[in-house]
Formats: sequence, structure tokens, C-alpha cells
Amino acid sequence: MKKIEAIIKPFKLDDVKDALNNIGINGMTITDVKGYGRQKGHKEIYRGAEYEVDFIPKIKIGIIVSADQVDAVTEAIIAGAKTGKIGDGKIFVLPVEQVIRVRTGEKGPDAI
Amino acid sequence: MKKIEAIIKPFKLDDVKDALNNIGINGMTITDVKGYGRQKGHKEIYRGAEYEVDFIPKIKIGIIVSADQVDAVTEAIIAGAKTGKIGDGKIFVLPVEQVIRVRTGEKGPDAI
Amino acid sequence: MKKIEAIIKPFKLDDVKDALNNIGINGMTITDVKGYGRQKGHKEIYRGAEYEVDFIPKIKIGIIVSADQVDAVTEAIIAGAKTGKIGDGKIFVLPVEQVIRVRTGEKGPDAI
Amino acid sequence: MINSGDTTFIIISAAMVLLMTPGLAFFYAGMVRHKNVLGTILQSFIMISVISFEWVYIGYSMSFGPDVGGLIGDLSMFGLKGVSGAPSEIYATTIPQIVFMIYQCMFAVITPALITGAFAERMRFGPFLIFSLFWTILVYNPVCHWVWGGGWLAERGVLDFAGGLVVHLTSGAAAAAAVMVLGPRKGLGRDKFMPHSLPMTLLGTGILWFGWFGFNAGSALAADGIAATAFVSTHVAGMAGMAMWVALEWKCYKQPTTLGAASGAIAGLATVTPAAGFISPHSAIILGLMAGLCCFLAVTYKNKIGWDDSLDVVGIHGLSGVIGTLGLGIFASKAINPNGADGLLAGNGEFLGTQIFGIVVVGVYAFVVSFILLKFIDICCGGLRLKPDDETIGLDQAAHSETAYNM
Amino acid sequence: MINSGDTTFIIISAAMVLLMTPGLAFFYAGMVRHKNVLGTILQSFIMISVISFEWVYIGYSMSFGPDVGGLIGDLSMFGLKGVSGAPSEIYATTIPQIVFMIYQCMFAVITPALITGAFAERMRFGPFLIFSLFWTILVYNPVCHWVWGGGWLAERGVLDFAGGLVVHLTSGAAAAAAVMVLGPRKGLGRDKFMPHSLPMTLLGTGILWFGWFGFNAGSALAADGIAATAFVSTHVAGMAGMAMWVALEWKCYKQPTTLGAASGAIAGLATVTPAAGFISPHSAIILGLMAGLCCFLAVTYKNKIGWDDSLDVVGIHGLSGVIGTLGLGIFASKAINPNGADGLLAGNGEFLGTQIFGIVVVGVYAFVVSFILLKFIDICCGGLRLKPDDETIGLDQAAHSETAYNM
Amino acid sequence: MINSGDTTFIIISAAMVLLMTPGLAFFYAGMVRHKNVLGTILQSFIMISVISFEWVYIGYSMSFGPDVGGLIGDLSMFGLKGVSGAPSEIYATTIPQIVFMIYQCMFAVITPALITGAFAERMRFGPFLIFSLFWTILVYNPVCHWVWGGGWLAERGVLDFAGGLVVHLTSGAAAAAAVMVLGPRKGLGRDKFMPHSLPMTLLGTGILWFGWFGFNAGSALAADGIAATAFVSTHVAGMAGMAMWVALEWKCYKQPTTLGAASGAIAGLATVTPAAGFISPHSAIILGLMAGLCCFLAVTYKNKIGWDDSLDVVGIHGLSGVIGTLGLGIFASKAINPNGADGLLAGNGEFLGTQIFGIVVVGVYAFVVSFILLKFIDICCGGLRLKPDDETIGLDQAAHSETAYNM
Ligand SMILES: Nc1ncnc2c1ncn2[C@@H]1O[C@H](COP(=O)(O)OP(=O)(O)O)[C@@H](O)[C@H]1O
Ligand SMILES: Nc1ncnc2c1ncn2[C@@H]1O[C@H](COP(=O)(O)OP(=O)(O)O)[C@@H](O)[C@H]1O
Ligand SMILES: Nc1ncnc2c1ncn2[C@@H]1O[C@H](COP(=O)(O)OP(=O)(O)O)[C@@H](O)[C@H]1O
Repeated sequence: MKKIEAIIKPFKLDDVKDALNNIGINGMTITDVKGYGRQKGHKEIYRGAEYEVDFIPKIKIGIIVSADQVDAVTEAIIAGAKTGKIGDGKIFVLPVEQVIRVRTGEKGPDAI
Repeated sequence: MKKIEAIIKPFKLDDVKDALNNIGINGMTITDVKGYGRQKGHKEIYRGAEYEVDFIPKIKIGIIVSADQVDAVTEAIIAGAKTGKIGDGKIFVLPVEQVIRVRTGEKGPDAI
Repeated sequence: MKKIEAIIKPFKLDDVKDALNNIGINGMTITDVKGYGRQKGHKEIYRGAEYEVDFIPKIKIGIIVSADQVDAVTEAIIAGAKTGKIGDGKIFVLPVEQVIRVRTGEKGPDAI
Repeated sequence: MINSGDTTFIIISAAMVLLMTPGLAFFYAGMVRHKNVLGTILQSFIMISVISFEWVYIGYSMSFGPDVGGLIGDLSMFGLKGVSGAPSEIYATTIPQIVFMIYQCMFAVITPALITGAFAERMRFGPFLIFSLFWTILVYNPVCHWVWGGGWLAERGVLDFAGGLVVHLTSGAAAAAAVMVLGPRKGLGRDKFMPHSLPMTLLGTGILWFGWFGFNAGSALAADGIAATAFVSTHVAGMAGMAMWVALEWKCYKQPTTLGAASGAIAGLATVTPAAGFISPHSAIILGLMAGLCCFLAVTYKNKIGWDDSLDVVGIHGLSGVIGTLGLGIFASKAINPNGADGLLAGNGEFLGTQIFGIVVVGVYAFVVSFILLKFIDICCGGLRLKPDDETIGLDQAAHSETAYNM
Repeated sequence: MINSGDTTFIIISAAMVLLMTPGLAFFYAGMVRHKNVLGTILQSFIMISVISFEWVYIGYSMSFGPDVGGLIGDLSMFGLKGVSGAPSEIYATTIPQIVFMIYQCMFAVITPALITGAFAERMRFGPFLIFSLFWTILVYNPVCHWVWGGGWLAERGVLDFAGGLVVHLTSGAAAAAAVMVLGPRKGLGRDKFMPHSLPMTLLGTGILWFGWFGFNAGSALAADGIAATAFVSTHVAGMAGMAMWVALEWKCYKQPTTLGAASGAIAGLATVTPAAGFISPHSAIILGLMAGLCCFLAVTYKNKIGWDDSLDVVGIHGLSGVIGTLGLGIFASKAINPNGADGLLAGNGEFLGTQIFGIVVVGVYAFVVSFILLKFIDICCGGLRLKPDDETIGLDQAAHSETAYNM
Repeated sequence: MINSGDTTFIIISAAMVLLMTPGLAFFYAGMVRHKNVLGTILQSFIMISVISFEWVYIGYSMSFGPDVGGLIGDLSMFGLKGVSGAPSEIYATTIPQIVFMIYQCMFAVITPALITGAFAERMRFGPFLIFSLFWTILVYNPVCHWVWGGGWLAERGVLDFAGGLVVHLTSGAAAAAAVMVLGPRKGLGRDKFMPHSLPMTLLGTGILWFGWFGFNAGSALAADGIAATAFVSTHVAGMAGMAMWVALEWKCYKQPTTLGAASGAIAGLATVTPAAGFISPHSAIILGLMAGLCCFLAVTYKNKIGWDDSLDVVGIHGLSGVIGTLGLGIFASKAINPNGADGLLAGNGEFLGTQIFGIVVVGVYAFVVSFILLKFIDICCGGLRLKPDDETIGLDQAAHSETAYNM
């Protein structure tokens, strides 16, 4: 099994969720994160003091899938998250050795 | 070493923490996350506009342990987190290649 | 490629970011997390009711780098994050199998 | 002669009405998404500055200055000329005229602020300022003159105790025009426009209720039995509006909500405004119940048709102005206020007709002028709406380089 | 005859007391967990609607209507019959009776709202409404009549300037009954019941302090020297309560806290309430210090015995009502208020006895009726408490389908 | 003789000024980082307790007691001796003296609270209390006596309607001293000191504006034409300050900000304070515009030189006190207030000189005494500043064992 971590723009979450639902992915965990990268931040001004804010709000989606679903899932995420502008984000694939469902104790792909 | 990621119901955190303490696990990192899965969300109503809220607050616990502790830890988490109802969450085990303690520079199991 | 996860003290973020920038790392994702470990929490008092708060605010930095950068990055993080006091945090290295840039579809090291 | 009790009453009432504008800011800002909080707050706060300027220079004179053909006050009191610590001979004769002037100023300030709920989360700041300023000149001042400044509607016998026509209907009609001209927010029907902080909205509700006593009771312009009646009517209408809305939610959605309680209260308070000093408490309760019912239905219906009056200015304020003005036509009683009128129930159906006439005139006038004004500004000032990307980013960052919460 | 100064004073005071209910809502809601914020706020806000209804129809008449056997007012003023812009012949003779009525309404509204702190985070909304309504009818109105409406306690010479017995002790006794009937919150002693937003609690404190001037000074019912005395007593008691609580925290916990400062202030303000217009400022300072000391100890003790009076209604409001009423028995002085009484220190120990009698009667009556009423509703209405799962989810979502903060 | 209208006016004004201290707490606390929210709020709230104590025992007597050599009041009114429900023969002769006393108390409370913005986020609580208490005794009371209590500056003809010298300049000068003695916050120039909650700051702004009417209009001490003038001047100066600041931001930074609007409003309101009842509305508008301009420049300049007056007490309050007092020297007019003076524009340049003299005396005196006092406390009380680690952790946890938001 694999863990897919995708960093996306927050307002694209619904699109990504729909795209994933369409290919039968119905489980995921999301986290509010802040990203730093090529995309430029913005300036904020408080009584004339200017601050460069360079960590940009992003959403991280974590999905555990079986190895054969990785390509479909990454494609779905790209389909949902892409705007074509800098800062669209990244997808990382990590190996997962075991998955367990707390409620039933099921292990492996059954647990997803 | 392994990274154990557990998604649990927020109000079960104290139980899980206690269960882990009982088996000698005294380090962990938690994150507020939102989960999507079998557990149904709820409806919210604002001046007659109904919104389906399907991301449910969860807590993600991240624990790095040596490989031989994995089973004990997952059992402890299950013991603490289980309610038997849908949405109890999942445990994922990922491989970890290196651990370093910032303060001392210690590496590997000593760093945990 | 590798994923480096570092748990650090929140007020050290700017130092770590600068140290990373200095060695040419210009992308990362950060998350507000809470840590539990050797560092003692604090007591809070509300109308005489004392509560032990033992989850301490930390920041988790996630950086994907190619394998050969791991040492430089961990050193930079340590340089930025170290205060020498308990609770400075930890660095974990996890294997990553694939990286994709959403905007372009680039894969592997090019995507970082 | 100046009466210190009355003067205190209107001075404090003016302060309370001033506080309503921040109250409204929070009432509204609690309902927007967190990226638009500051922009929304500022749209109300800045009115305190812009409209007060307008008012002390020309607004007061246009509204309450010597009448020109029933249509408008002349500018003989430009820049408060002749407005001093001495009482006016016409208005509020027991208090310094300058107190009357500033009390009325607070009404002029909050009226365009009310409109902002209609185009929340999507209007550019510059065009918004231009619109609000000219709207006050072209809509608020004339209507204020017609109804309160001895203009032609007052001559015709149209009554409005504290602003059902002058404040709520004008702003509601303008809101309708704004919804039509600006169109819905990006993502309507798909994104979740959930209030970012209902405690903030409830804070606004509490402040508004408090201030409304200054708004309605103060409109008696003296601390007398009429003020007392208006105070009580105000309170019981708010209470009834809240009860009705909560009851309807309970029935329709199985659960009452906090926002529903707040919405019903505001509907009740707004509805009783034109009638407060002219009707009995019982009539005020009925008006409050009607307000809760009608506004609840209006808001529900709005959600069905995808009309993006974001914070329900039409469905709550505009509609309340109409119901209250009609209600006054029905329930008005000279037994309560000898300077008022008898309404339908007191056997005087004609007065109801007069009130309907007032509603139509003010509603149509306000809507048409607002619509033209918005279109005009849209064309001349580079567009009323935020650029789509800015709308996504939100007003706070895109228009003000600020973030509401840095936690 | 109507005095415009007095009328203004009570009208504005009424508005200020109204504002206390939202103030209380925030004071309380800041202390609950974030999943119960809206439910807690609504428990206060909805009282404005429910209790005002009760009051204008029967409450005012039961409380201040013509006396029946010293026990209750008759219903001859049902639906405000005869309550108009003319002054009452008995109460507040210089202001419109309807102003007196609405001013008293605000007291009736906030009293059951005070009780909600005792059963915070665990009571069902429907049974809560039923309880509050009947509690007002069965406890508040009678006690109000006994003490302020010319009833038997007034006859006996029991004094209560602005509500130590009528407001604070009745609600405190009801709170004690509620704690016993409902039992502790799930997880008491294990979970952390930390306030979700102390700034919100401090906001409530500020609003309450402001409103308390209307509550206490306004209870003089005229803008005279007594009102002035009551105003000053109120302020200095709040100041003294805050100082004492902060000092004790500093001594016992090495650090003063913000919540401690707020709690001490409220304790001081509540304690001086029954005495405000009858005692000297120095006595008020002593009362404030006593309030800080006793309430601090009570709250500390509560934490030890696991008695889940969640937001300390008994330990702060109830106890304050007792201390203040006793304190009045000690410090009352006709030199300060000729219409008051002389207390123990002025050589009149009997008056202290009278006050103790008042405390026992009101405390026992309020406790017993509240207890029976709660038990009764618990049985007849499907339980007072939320289901355990709903208690875990929280009031906002489980009972109102809302979320306080969507950030 | 007691006038009920005037008494009501000052009682309610006192309540409004009391509310300003919580208002200030929120205005300031919104601008600090979230780890210092409660500590900042408490620094204002606790003044209500500490300074009120000081005031009722010695402060009132020192300020308004029988004059000793033009320098200070004697202590013959220690503990409010002789201060009762009867009017004073000297001050506010139509209201109970005790009302005058408590009204002035509220001014004494907020003045040291204003200073806290200068050393926000870095001062220890104990030394802060000691400083505030002695500062009030050594700076506030004497200056108050000199200007308002019949002292030598009053004799010289220095005028200050509602506290440009007594409140704003004293606190601004103390703030300057505090910035110099305490030094900048850790991380200045590197860390981001972004406001943690601008909605909280805007809430404070709204409350402050509301309360300012009690502060300035109430300073007429009667509900008359002067109060009316002061009310209007206050409002239009706030409006003008806001407009100017927003306009400058728009020009300099391409975007107006919410904090800018709030800052400009406060600058305008503070600036008009000494002049409110002595000048025409037009002059008030000019003062408001000047306030917006000068304070904007001051704050911008401060950012350039790394002077850590954290929340701009010097640049906004202190400077406003100066501009307003100067402005009074220029714009004062006996046509507006016969008890006032004629200023430069009315041909009386001498009066401007007198005002400048007042500014220099008060400014220098307040700065020097504050500086010495701070140094003294720094040495004797184990340091004014938080330990560096505590500063990193933040006041809330390090000094009060609390957390503002538990979400
Ligand atoms: N090396 C990295 N490690 C972890 N996260 C990264 C890395 N580089 C970028 N990111 C994340 O991806 C987001 C988008 O990256 P950015 O360089 O701004 O644009 P793009 O995705 O178009 O290349 C960043 O905001 C950050 O959250
Ligand atoms: N495929 C997945 N990848 C990542 N997280 C998942 C996945 N499936 C479920 N989760 C997480 O686990 C939580 C519980 O899952 P759910 O399907 O609701 O119930 P259960 O754990 O009882 O099967 C979800 O809220 C989500 O956070
Ligand atoms: N076994 C672990 N797994 C995951 N995170 C851990 C673990 N142990 C510690 N941490 C994280 O590292 C942080 C610092 O650890 P701590 O033991 O307090 O001090 P130190 O880093 O100096 O050893 C903790 O707050 C926690 O977030």
C-alpha cells in the first residue's frame, strides 16, 4: 500500500474530493498546512509596518491506497487541483507497510 | 524504525495517550485533521440554507518507534481509541530511515 | 527521494527557514502540531481548577529532497532549531517513491 | 427652551445609534467567510466617516432645511450654518438643534451600511464608497426630506416613526438593485458560505438591540410617554420576531438555531421601527410575529431561487420596512399617540392607503435610482466587482493587505 | 408628574440592563468548550424572548399588580391592562408606568439566564425553555412580589435594593437544585474544561459592569442622590471584589489570572446589588472585599468536592446574594438613605434578623420549587440531559446544527 | 440644586467612560500577538480596581480638594469625606458631588491604562501595578489638579476641555519614558508583530467611540448647548481623522486598511478632546484632519527608527494631546463657549502661548517623573521586564497561567 500526500490550494479541495469520489476513493484525511515555494507570498501592512507573509495557506490531503491505485489517484488529484498557475502544489507517494482499522482490527487493503 | 500514524476521534485522545504511556511510549506528535470516510457527516443550517459538512474533526497521532514496538503500540492505540462505532479511525505504519534528536544530534533509536 | 519531517519549537521557524534557504532549499510545507515528550508542559489555573497541559505547540516542517541532500538539510535544521534545551525536537527521514508537480505533471527530482 | 432631560435623552440616544454601526459591522462580519471579515467590517465603519462628512455639509440641509417644492431641503444650512446650541423652531424644540442634527446623522450613517450585506464578499472598496456617498445624496436625503423634513409625503400624511421607509425600505430596495447588478458570489450553490463566527454575529445582535432603543425611543425626540411607548414596542417586537423565527425553524428543521434567533430579533426590531411610537404594545407583538414569519419565508425562498442577497438585506430589512409601514397603516391609533393617526382597525382605511402609497413611492424611487447609480458606477469606475482571483483570495488580503486573525 | 430627567434615566437604564443579557451570554460562553459556545449564548438570548412574553402578559401583573394576601399580585394588569404612559401611583411616580414595567422586565429576563451557568454544556434546549418559563412564574414572580411588589416580606421589612434576593439568591438556589438534579458533565475530573475564549468572557465582564450601573443605580427609579450612591457603591464593590480575588490568587497560586479578576469583579458587583442604595461607599468596599474572599473560597472548595456547578452560579451569584443581603443588615444606614433602614452597626440588630429571615425564606422557597420543577420536567419531558453522544458532540452541532467558528 | 436631567447625563456618561477601559483593552489586545492577549486585557481591566481604590481614598482629594499653593489638593476629602449626594459648591453644581467624583474616577482609571500600549508584550505584572499606582499619585493627580482642580495652570488660563493635557499628554509622555526605559521587544525588526485579531481591535474602536461621547460631552457636566457642541465636535473629529488616515494609506500604500481607519478615528477623537466644548464643528473637523495626518506620519516615522512604542501611545495619544491643545489655542472661540477663551484666529495669540506653556509644563513634568519612577521601580522591584524566556512564551502563560483561546 501507498500513502499519497498532496499539497493543494484550499479552494480546490471540493474539486479534488469530487474527482476522487468519481474513481471510487471514499476515504481521506486533510490537514491545514502552510506552504513555502515558488509561489510568492503577499505583503501585509499594519500602521505602516510592512510584513512579507511567505507561508501560504494550503491543504494537505493524505490518502492511503493500494499500490495499483496510485496512478489513478494522482491523476484525479491533478485533474481536480490544477489551475495552471504557480503554487498548484505537489503530490508525494510514500510506502506504507501496514494499515489497520481501529474499529474492526482488519488489516491491509481491507482496512481502507 | 517505523512511523505509526493513527487517525482517531478527538475525545479519545486522552485514553490513547494513557494506553501508550502504560506501555512506555512517552513521545508523540499530534495534529488536528479532518477526516472523510464511511462515517457520515452532519447537516448545518444557516437561515434555511443547508450545508452538508462531511469532513469530520479527527486527531492524527504520529509516533516514531523501533520496529519491535509496532505491535504493542498499535494494540495500545486500538485499546484506547475503539468505540466500536463507524469512524473510529485507522492506523498506518510507514518505514522510517533515520531519526535525529535536534538537541543532541543523537541518531537512531537513541533519539526517540 | 526522501521526506524529512522535523518537529521544532515554533519561534525557531524563521531561523530554520533561513538556514534552509542558505543551502538552497526553497520549498517546504509546515503544520501546526502539538508535541508530547520529555519537555514538561505547564499548569493552567481557571477559578482554582488546575489543569496540566502537556501537549506543547510545535511546528512540523515537511521537506521533500533528493537523497543526497538529506545530510545537508538535517544539519541546517539542527543549526536553525537548536537551543540546547529539552524539547528542541526531532528530525525523521522517510523514503519517498514518487514526487509529482501538479501544475506541470513533472515527476521525480524535477518536481521539487 | 432647552430641557436637560430631553437633551440628555437625545444625546445618549445619538451615542447609542452611533454604536449600532459597529454593531451592524459585527452582525454582518460574523456571517461572512473568514477571508472577508475585515473588508465587511470596514464597509460599515467607513460610513461613519464618509456619510458624516456628507451630512454635516449638505445632508442635513437637504433633509431638514427649508423645503423646496416638497421635494428637498435647500442648502441654506450648508455646513451647519445656523445650526447651533439653540433649539430648532420646527424639530425637537426642547433640545439644541445641533443635537437633533447629529442624532439624525447617525441614521444617515447606518442606512448605506445596511446595504452592504447585499453585496458582501464581492464589491470593490472604491466604487463602494462612491456608490454610498451618491446614494445618500440621491436617495437617502430626498426620502428623508419627503417623510421627515416636511416634504410631500409628510404632507400627504405618510407616517414613519423611526425609519421603516427612510432607513429600511430605502436600503432594502437598494440592496435588491445591488444583487441584480452585481450578480451572485463565485461558487454560489457549490461552495459553503457558512458564517465564520456566529458569536460575532450574536455580539452584533446584542449591540443592535441595545442601540435600537436609542433609534426608536429616541425618535420621540423627548423623554415622554411616546418615547416610553416606542421603547416598549421595540422590545416586544424583537422578542416576538425571535420567538416566531425560532418556532418556525423548530418546526421546519427540527432544531432552532442561534442565527435564527438573531435573525428573527432583527426582523422584529426592524419591522416595528416605523410604527414604534404610534401603536400599542399588542400591535407591536403582532408586527413582530409577522416579521418573524414573513422574513423567515422570504429568506427560505431566496435560498431556493439562487438570488444572492448575501446577508439578506432585502429579505430582512427591506421586507421589514414594508411590513412595518403597512402594519402602521393597520394598527395606528391616536389613543396611543395623538400626533399620530388612526389606522384601519381604528376605522380609518384611508390611512392604510396612504401608507401603501408611501411604500410604493419610496420603494420604486429607491430601487430605480440605486439601479441606475450602480450601473453608472460599474461602467465609469472600472467595475463594481472584485476580480475573480481577488474574490477567491478575499477582501481582507486583496483589498486591504490585512489578515483578520493571526493565531 | 412625569420628569424628563428621571424618565431618561430609567429608559437608558432599561436599555443597559437589556444589554446585560448578551453580556452574560458572552461571560458564560467564553468559559465553555468551543463545541458549546452557541448553545450557551442562545440559552441567554432566548430568555429575552421567552421571559419578556411571560412578563408583559402575566409576570408584571403577578409581581407588581394589586396584592393578594401578601403572596402574589393579581392578574388585573394581564397583558399590560392599564399600564400606559402615565405614571403608576405606587411605583416610580415620576416616570411612565410602562417604563417601570419594561425596566423590571429586563430583570426578569436576566434572572433565569443566570441559572444557565449551572447546567452549562449538558441540558436539552426544550426542557430548558419549559423550566425557565415555569421557574419565572413559580419562583421569580412571587419572590419579586414579596420583596418589591408590596408582598409579605416587604411588609416584614426585608430590603433588597436591586435584586440580591430577587435576582441573585433565587437564581443561585435554582442553580444548586439544577446541579443536584442534572449531575456533573461527562468527563468531570478527567477531561479539561478549559474556557474556550477568555477574551469573550472579559468582553462579557465589561458589558456586565456597564449594564450593572443601570441595574443598581436605575433601581433608585429617579436620577437623585440615591441613584448616585448606588452608582458609586456598585463601582467600588466591583473594584474591591476584583482586587481581593486577584490578591488571593496571587497568594495561593503565585499568579493572578484574568478570569480571577473577572470573577472577583462580578462577585463584588453581585454582592453590592441588594445594598447599593442603602449603604455608604465604605461599606460597599467592605462588601466587595468580602465577596471576593467568600466566592473565591466557595469556588475553590467546589473544585475539591466535584460538585459540577459548571460556571459557578451558586458559588458566585447565589453566595453574593446572601452576603450582600446580610451585609445590608449590618451596614444599612438611614443617614445614607432615609427610606432605607438602620442596620446592625447603626445599633439595629433586629434588621439583620429580618434580612436573615428573608434569605432563609427566599433561599428555601427557590431551592425547593426549582428542585421539584426540574424533577417534574425531567420525568415528563423525556429527560433534562442531553444524550451522552450529543454531550460529546456538543450543543452547537447536536442541538442547533451550527458551528460557532468556521475558520 | 440637583437637576435630574444633568444628573442622568453624568451618571450615564460615567458608565460610558467606564466602558472605555474594556474598550481600550480590546483595542490594544487585538493588536498584540495571541500569546499576550490576556495579559494585555488585564493591564487595562486591573486599572479599574487599582486606580479606583486610589481615587476614592486620595486621588479625588488630591485632584479636586481644597487647593494648596496651586500645586495639589489637600487631603481633607480623604476617603470621600464630605463627598455626598449633595452637589459640590465649585464643580458641577447641578449634580450630586459623588457623581462628579465617580465620573472623574473613570478618567483616572483609563489614563494609566492608555500607557500600557507602550510597553505591551514585555512588562512584568507586579512592577506594572506599582508603576501605575504611583504614576497616578505623582503625575495624574497633580496635573489634574493644576488644570481642572483650580491649580496654577488653570489660574494661568490653560484650558483643557476633557483631557488633552490631563489624559492624553500625560499618558503619552509616560509612554515615551517607558519605551526608553524598557527598550524594544525581543525580535523587533525580525519577528512579525502582526495583530492577532483586528476584529477585536475594531470592537474596541467602536466601544471607544461610543464611550468618548460620555468622555467629551459629559465634560460639560450638564446637558446643555456646550455638551451638544462637544458631542458634535467629537463625532466630526473622529470622522475626519478616519478619513485622513485612510486617504493617506490609499495614497502611500495603494490600499486603505481597517487598522488605519481605526487608528485615524482614535487619533481624531483624542485630538479633539481638549477642545471639544470650546470650538466650532468646523474647527473640530480641521483638528481631526490634522490628527489623521500627523499621527499617520508619526507612526510611519516610528517604524523607520525602530522605536518600539508597541501600540503607538506616543504617536497617537501623546501627539493628539499636543495637537488638540495647540488647536484649542488657535480655534477657541467665546462665541461657541462664553466660559472658554478666544484663540489665535479670534485675534488672541496670547492664549495660544498659554496653551503652549501648558503643553511644555505637562509634557516635561509627566515625562521626567515617569522616567524616574520607572528607573526606580526597575532597580527596586527586580526589573520591569519579563525574562526573555517568558517573553517568548508570552504573558498569558508566563504571567497568568492561562491561554486566551482553547479551540
Ligand atoms: N520541497 C518541498 N517539500 C515539501 N513541500 C513542498 C516542497 N516544495 C513545494 N512544496 C509545497 O508545494 C507548494 C507549492 O509549491 P510552489 O513551489 O509554490 O509551486 P508549484 O507547486 O507550482 O511548483 C508549496 O506551497 C509547499 O507547500
Ligand atoms: N483511505 C484513507 N486514507 C486516509 N485516511 C483515511 C482513509 N480512509 C479513512 N481515513 C480516515 O479514517 C477516518 C475514519 O474512517 P471511516 O471510514 O469514517 O470509519 P472507519 O475507521 O470506522 O472505517 C476518516 O475520517 C479519515 O480521516
Ligand atoms: N516518539 C516520538 N514520535 C513522534 N514525535 C515525537 C516522539 N518523541 C518526541 N516527539 C516530538 O518531539 C518533540 C520534542 O521531544 P522532547 O522529548 O520533548 O524533547 P527532545 O527533542 O529534546 O528530546 C515532542 O514535543 C514531540 O512533538
